[in-house]
Amino acid sequence: MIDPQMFQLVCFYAFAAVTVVAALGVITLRNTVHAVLSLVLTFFSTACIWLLAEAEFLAIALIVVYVGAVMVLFLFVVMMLDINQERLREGFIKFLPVGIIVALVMLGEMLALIGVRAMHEAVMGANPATVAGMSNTEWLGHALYTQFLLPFEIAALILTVGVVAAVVLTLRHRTGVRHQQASQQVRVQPASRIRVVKMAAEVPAAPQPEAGKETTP
Amino acid sequence: MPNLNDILILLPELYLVAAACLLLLLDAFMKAEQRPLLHWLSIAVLLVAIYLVVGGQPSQPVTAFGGMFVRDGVSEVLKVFALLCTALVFVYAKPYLTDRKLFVGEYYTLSIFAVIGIMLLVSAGNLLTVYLGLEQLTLSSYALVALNRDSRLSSEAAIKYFVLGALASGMLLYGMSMVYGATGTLDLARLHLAAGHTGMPHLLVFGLIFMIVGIAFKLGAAPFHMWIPDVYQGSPTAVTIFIGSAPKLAAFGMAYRLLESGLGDLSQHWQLMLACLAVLSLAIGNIVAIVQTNLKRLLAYSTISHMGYLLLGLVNAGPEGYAAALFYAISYALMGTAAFGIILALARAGFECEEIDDLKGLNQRSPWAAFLMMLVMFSLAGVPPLFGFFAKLLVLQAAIHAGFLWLAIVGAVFAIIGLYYYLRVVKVMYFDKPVEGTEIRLQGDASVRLVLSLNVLALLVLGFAWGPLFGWCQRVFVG
Amino acid sequence: MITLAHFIVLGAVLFSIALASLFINRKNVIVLLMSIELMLLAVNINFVAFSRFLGDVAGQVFVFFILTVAAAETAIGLAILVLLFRNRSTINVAEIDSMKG
Amino acid sequence: MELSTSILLTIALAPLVGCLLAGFLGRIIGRAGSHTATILGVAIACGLSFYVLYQLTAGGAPVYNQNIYTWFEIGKYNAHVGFLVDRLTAMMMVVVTFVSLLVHIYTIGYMHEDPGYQRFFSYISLFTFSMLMLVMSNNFMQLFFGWEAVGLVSYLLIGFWYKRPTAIFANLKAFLVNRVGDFGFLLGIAGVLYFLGTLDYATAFTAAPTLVGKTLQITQNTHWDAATVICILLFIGAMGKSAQVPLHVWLPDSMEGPTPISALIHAATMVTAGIFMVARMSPIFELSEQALSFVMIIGATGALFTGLIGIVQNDIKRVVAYSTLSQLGYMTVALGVSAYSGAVFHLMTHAFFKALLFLGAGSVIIAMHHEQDMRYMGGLRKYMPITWITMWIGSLALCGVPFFAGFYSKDAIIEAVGESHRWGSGYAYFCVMAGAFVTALYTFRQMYLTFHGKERFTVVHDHGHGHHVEHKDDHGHHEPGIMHETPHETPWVVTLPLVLLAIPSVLVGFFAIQPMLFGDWFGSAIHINEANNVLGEIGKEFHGAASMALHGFTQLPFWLVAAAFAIQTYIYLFNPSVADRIKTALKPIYNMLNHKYWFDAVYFIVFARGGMALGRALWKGGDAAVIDGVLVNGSAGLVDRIAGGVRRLQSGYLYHYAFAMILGLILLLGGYWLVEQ
Amino acid sequence: MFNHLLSLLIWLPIVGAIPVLLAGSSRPNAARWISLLVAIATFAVSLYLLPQYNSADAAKQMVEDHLWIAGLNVHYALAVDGISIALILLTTFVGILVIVGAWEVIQVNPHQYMAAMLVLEGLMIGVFCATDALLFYVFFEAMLIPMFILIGVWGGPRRVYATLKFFIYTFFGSIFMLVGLIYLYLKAGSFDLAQLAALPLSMKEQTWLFFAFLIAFAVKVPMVPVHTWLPDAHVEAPTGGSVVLAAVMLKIGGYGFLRFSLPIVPDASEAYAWVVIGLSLIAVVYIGYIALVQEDMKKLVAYSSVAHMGFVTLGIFIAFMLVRGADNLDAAKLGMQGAMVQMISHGFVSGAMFSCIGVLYDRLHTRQIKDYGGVINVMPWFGFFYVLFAMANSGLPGTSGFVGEFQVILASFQANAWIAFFAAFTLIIGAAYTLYMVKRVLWGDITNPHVAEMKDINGRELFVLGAFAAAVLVLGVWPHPLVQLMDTSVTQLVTQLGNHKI
Repeated sequence: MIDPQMFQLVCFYAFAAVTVVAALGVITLRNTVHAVLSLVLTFFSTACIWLLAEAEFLAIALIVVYVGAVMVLFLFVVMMLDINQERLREGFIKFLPVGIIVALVMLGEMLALIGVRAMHEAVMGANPATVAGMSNTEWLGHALYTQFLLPFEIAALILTVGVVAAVVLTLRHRTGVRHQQASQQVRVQPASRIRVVKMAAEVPAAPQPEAGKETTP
Repeated sequence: MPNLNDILILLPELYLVAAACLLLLLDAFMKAEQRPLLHWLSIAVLLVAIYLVVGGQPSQPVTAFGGMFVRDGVSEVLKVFALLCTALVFVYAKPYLTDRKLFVGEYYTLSIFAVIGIMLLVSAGNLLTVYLGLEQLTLSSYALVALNRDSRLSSEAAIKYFVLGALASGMLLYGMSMVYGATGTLDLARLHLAAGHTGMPHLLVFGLIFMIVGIAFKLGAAPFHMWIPDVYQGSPTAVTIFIGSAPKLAAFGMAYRLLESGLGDLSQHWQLMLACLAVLSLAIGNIVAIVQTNLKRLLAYSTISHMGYLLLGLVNAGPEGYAAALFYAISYALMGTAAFGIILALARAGFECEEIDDLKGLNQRSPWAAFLMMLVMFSLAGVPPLFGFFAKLLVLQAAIHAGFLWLAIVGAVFAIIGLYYYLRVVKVMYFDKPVEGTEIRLQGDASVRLVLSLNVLALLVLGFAWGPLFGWCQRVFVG
Repeated sequence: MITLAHFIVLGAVLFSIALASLFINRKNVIVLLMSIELMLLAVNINFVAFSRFLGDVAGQVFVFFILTVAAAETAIGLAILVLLFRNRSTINVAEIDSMKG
Repeated sequence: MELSTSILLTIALAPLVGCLLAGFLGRIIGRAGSHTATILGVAIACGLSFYVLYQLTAGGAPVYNQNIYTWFEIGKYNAHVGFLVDRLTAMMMVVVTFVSLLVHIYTIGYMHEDPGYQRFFSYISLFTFSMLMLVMSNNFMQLFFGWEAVGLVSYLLIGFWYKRPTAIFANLKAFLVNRVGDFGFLLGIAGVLYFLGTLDYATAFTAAPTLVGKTLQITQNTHWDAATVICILLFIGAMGKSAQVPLHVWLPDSMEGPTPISALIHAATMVTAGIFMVARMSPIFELSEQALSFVMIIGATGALFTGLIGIVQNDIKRVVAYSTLSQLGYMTVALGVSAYSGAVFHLMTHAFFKALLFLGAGSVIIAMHHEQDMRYMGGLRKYMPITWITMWIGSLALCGVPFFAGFYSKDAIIEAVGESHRWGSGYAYFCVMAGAFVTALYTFRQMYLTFHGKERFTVVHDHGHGHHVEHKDDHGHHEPGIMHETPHETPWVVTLPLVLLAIPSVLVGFFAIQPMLFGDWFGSAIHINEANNVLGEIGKEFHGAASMALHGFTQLPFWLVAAAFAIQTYIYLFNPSVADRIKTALKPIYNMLNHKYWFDAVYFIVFARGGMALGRALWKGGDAAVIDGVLVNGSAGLVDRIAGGVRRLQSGYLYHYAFAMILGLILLLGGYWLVEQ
Repeated sequence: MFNHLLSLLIWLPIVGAIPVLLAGSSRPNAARWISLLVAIATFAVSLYLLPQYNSADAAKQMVEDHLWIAGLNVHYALAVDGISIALILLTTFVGILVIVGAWEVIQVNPHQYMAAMLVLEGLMIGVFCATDALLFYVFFEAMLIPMFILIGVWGGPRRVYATLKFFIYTFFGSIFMLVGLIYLYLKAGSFDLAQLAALPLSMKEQTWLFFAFLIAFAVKVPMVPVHTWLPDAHVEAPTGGSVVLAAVMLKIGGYGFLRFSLPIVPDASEAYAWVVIGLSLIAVVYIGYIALVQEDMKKLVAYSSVAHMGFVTLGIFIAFMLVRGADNLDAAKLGMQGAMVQMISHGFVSGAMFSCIGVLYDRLHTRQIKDYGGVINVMPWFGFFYVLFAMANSGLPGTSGFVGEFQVILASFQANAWIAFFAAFTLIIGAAYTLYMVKRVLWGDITNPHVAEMKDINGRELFVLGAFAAAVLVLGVWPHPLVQLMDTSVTQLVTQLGNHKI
């Protein structure tokens, strides 16, 4: 007989392990493409963990937004830029110990201050959405369009900024590229294309070179 | 549910968003030679926004959207000066942008978007709005820094700014999550109430520390200052001037909202932390500035030190301290605008006027420019009777009153060191001979020169008549 | 039984990994960007967990906004990256040091 | 009849007006105008001084003591400018103005070739004014004013020929040595103010007895008697001004100045200011036996040992200068044995005969065309008889030959010392006695070398008189022993003063000794404790000036003089080679005397060189190395170095920046954690 | 009565600088005449002040008081007492002379030079008038800016080092004072000097404040060991800059002691008077020796300024020993008056000395003593003034230089004979370095052929030197009016010293 809570815990540990391993992969893998894919895995497993916390909407959103859009963008950039993979990982080992120490100190301090023991007492209660009689999505949606309307609008503004910024940074009118412009083609005048040149029938004879001034090349 | 009143409270911001979008559209359909119109329109838009901010200011602090947005005196002051500084920036930037073929509509729209971010940030009543306002500001700034797409330095500055900025906002968010976890609310007003009796005080302080990192980054306080010199130097000067002025007001606003509105009860914790940051900023800013040869970089380090002084006001953690810090932020914004404004006005195509030595003999070539720059430098150094001195006076007073006499003394000592590099600039302008064959004088039309002169002379005038401004700063924190 | 601590520790671990990455990855800007994503993920885990354990919706709404903003941020970040690569033909962090001191 | 303030003011200011006229308008009023103006000024002062003296003695006028104006007034402390005129003052005024007047007249002749003619008159008039302010003062402040002002004029006059390196060295030296004295003097004045609470003479002297028993704390456990400290400090001032050992070194060098001022300032008046001052302060000095002993010993030492130097000098003026030092020593000894009036009496007689000797020497110098070395003179008596005779008169007075003025004053001093029982009076008695012999030795040597014996110069006539024009500004650059024309008697403006000075040199002693020394002529001006009154003792045996002179022939001093006369006559008139033989035989002593006991050399090395070296060490070591080098530039450099180091943290690498942020975060967290623990 | 006289005095020269600047480099003569007129007008106003002032009244007079900054209770408060008036007169007097002195000497941007001078003059007057500590501080610091420009632009070859040193040194000193003032403000709720003087303070507080003030004013005076900026600044400064610096600016240090250290922290001042007295005596002896070996005339006079200013600080702080130790108020007044007279006198004497050196420099463009020698041969009139001022510098009675030193020495003997002993040492060393310089510059035969071509002083120089000479002599012969002018103020100051604050 499997205790559902125990099962949840096992699942949590499993997903958490995958998340951590994948996250480590992100920062250690030599190939950037692999790293990106590893990050995708991290997101996936995190989404699963969120499902355990019954945050279904966000779990799905994470996958849709991140994996579907952001990570693809990453992959696109990685592949677009022709990057020398080997050189980019040089010196990794050298700084690994420092990195590990920093990470461990950081983690130690964080755990010491967070008060893990107290949190260990906090047991997951009933799903608030269910308590409110709504699905998680509905619950979230209600809040989003009432209480959090202003942030929602600001988020829209931020996305606008994102668009404007991305465009202004990357769009360029290259001078060397030829585009077909129909309006100009239509408006063209004959005079601008053909020049009628009148020429004399024969070419005058070239003057004779003077004696003594002739030079050899 | 939001009602019309909420909309009215938000009117300046809404107006500005609409105006920014219109400008964006207008720019898309505008020929290059019509762009000066956009320039003037943008300035007009900002000035109207100032009018809306001041004109519609309620007599009592009000909130909108269920506490998400706060419109009080603090926000009013900050918005007015942020808008004013941005308008000044626009005026100064035009000749520079034109000379460098950067005179594009996006400069204006992104700047205005950034200002909107500032306005939201300083009016935030909720951790979420703080975050969003901040991102609105930061994302626009990233783009502005990289505006000169063909510049190696620009893109380098942008990537540094971006990575570090993202790191900082990551930390800020982490802190916010902890604070949220400890108190169960994102609303700053409720946070203030809940902070006193949380069951997890350590968690709260833990979150606070992470948030301080975010604030310190935005201010540019050491050791979270590393982006400042590179970004100031790498950005086109027209962008540096913007980053160096209005966002400092925003940073103060953010600090005020988070630390006082939200976590005022934890002041005994953050006072000491800010004090440490202040000492480091003063030390690093002032000391490293001494060895700089690049004027923009020098001003960047000077910014770091000034933020140290601003923190001196904040450590007071009382109305007078906030007033002093606010006053300091305003004074710095005006001084920064003026300093970079002069650099902008002296620069021209092919001559950035970025090195200190570029100013050699300025007094002989352009006495007026030299005089203005001298006033700015003395003001930055905090020599009376210029504006900067009184700002320093107030923060020192605030620090001493809060019992941080040692901090004030540290501030005083570093003011001496700081004096050295400001004097060096004056020295180069006045005592050195101009380099033969170079030409250096104020560029731009009469409007630029007039506004610039007014900007600088304001530092002198405010040195005598800083009372009303200080009174305003004091009033907004009382009651 | 899953407790709050589980989530928060996971978040802390991810956060630490991200910070370590910022330091040990000295060559590749893209990895740095990904580290930041990891950091945000850690934050998100915290928010989701707190929201769930506090029974408060605000945390999850916050996550929603973080995801949104992160998307925009990434777009700009990658745009800058592309710009950088165009200008310098490298994204090696160790070579991006023309401004210092 | 009271003395009138306006007369006294006229006396003081008339020379000043002359000085200003000659000084500022000299170019306009010309040479004649200048000397007329100044002589007129001094003549007025002189005439009125005689009148004042007359009023005080015969006219029965009371002592004049009034303030003219307030100099400052702070609480109970005040300083005024005012005059105290009693008989002591009046006598000094007469001596000063009379000698000054004669010197003014003499200068017309002495300086007639000099381009600085007007300037010179201006200076000596200024000196007369300063000296009058000094002697007429009724308070310490004004005394100090006059004291320093005469120093200033002395400085200007010694350096009158400013192109001569020796002259400008001498004037600096004179001023500085005087300043050493003034240093003590000022402290003495400060002490007077401290203990007596006033700068006014009359008040201070009245209060002087309160000094008894007061002490001044020197160190934790040392307390010195107040009166002794004050007196010694004041006397240090006198040592500077009156050239007492060991501050005497400036006086011989001051002979670099023109001869008239040597007569006026460095013989007759200024150098005696110290004597006058101590006499004036007698109410205070009488309170301290120790201080008086000190005064006496210093004076006695000077009287003998500086005289010895005079024997080996070849410069005619220097002989007189050392003689002055010696005579000042006599006066000081007199002060030291409380014979104040004896000192002042000798001061007066000395003023006349020493001025006479200097002016006579000057006359010789004119005749020799500014040759001062006696080795190139000789036999001058036939060329310049007036000078010769008057100088002999002066010399005899100096030597103290009975009936001459010097005899009365000097003999009185010697006797007074003999009478005194003060600690050290035995030594002093020996010194003054031996000094009489020494005086005669150098005096007769000088007379013989100058006026008698063979001519040791040759006259080479050159054509035309353009020579002087060329060398107009160029005194003292002669080929030794070569004269371009025969020496001849100097003009009347020079000889007249000689004659006028010769008269008092003979007579003044005879007529004045009775009232001044043994009568109550000075009245309250000089105060002597009854126990110290040596002159009173001598006075009991005094039966008139003539009998004193006759008695003098039987006394040891006269026979010493006679012996000296005999020796010098033999050596310089009959057997000049003896001088050289003695010189060789007593080589070490000769060397010692010739080097003036090495005072100058030692002072120069210790104070001038040493001071400069110390200054340089402090400058380079203190200011430049420590303060500027280490503290100022050092800290600036340190900041710079730190900046150079710190800037490297800003490496440009993104990961370092991120690391800094993370580190900051860790530190904040760790700090909080530690604090909370 | 027009009661904005002091404001007029302060702002007249500052506002007057604007038309001077506007005259521009193209119309130098206009700039010169305007600035001269402004300076004369200022002097006239300051003279007009004199009869208005009631020297029998100890209270501050001609009070102007407007609330300046309500939020900080800062007042634009001006008032004068006898001491201030004396110093103001000195300032305005010197103000005219430096402008005349610079007339054709300054050829590069004379309008800027003159304008800087006028602004400086106004600010210095402001320092002497301010009765609000913050206002004082503002003037005190603002003064540095025009001086910085004066030395830096028209100075000698090492002017950059000198100006930076000057500015940073002074700023270094004053910033601690600022911290102290803020502290006082927080205790008293006002920057008003009278209120600060009435504020009770513990000994510990007083000690800290005392050293804060000491460092500020010691740099300004300057006292050993923070004097090294002065020689450098003087050497590099143009003549006018040196004159103002020596004649007026240094006085502000002494003035600061009177206005801040004495009334506000009397007990600490008493406890640490020995520090100041010790440093003052060191200034007299140590600096005297250093001055002796200087090769540069300006440096020599600069060092002598340090030594002379030692008498000012000595006179001020000896008062403590006398009031509190010996209970001798009159002697304390004597010392204090001595210090005051010394300040005024040093203003004239040092100003005159620097003007003389300027006269020489204008002709030969060197300040090295060895380049001169025998100047008297070609410049007898100059020689007269030079000797006069040298004598005043070495404290000859009859010149102003004597009065203050005399009074201070007399007063210090009342406190301790040894103090007087070391102070009186100036008589020797002061004469030594001054006259040694005179000997090498003025006397002797001409060795440098350029010296032979030097012309005697012209009418303009005669005016400047003559004015200084008149001041030096009048003050030396009859100091009583000056003493009387300051008497009640000094009395009040000294009386206050007896008030314990603990």
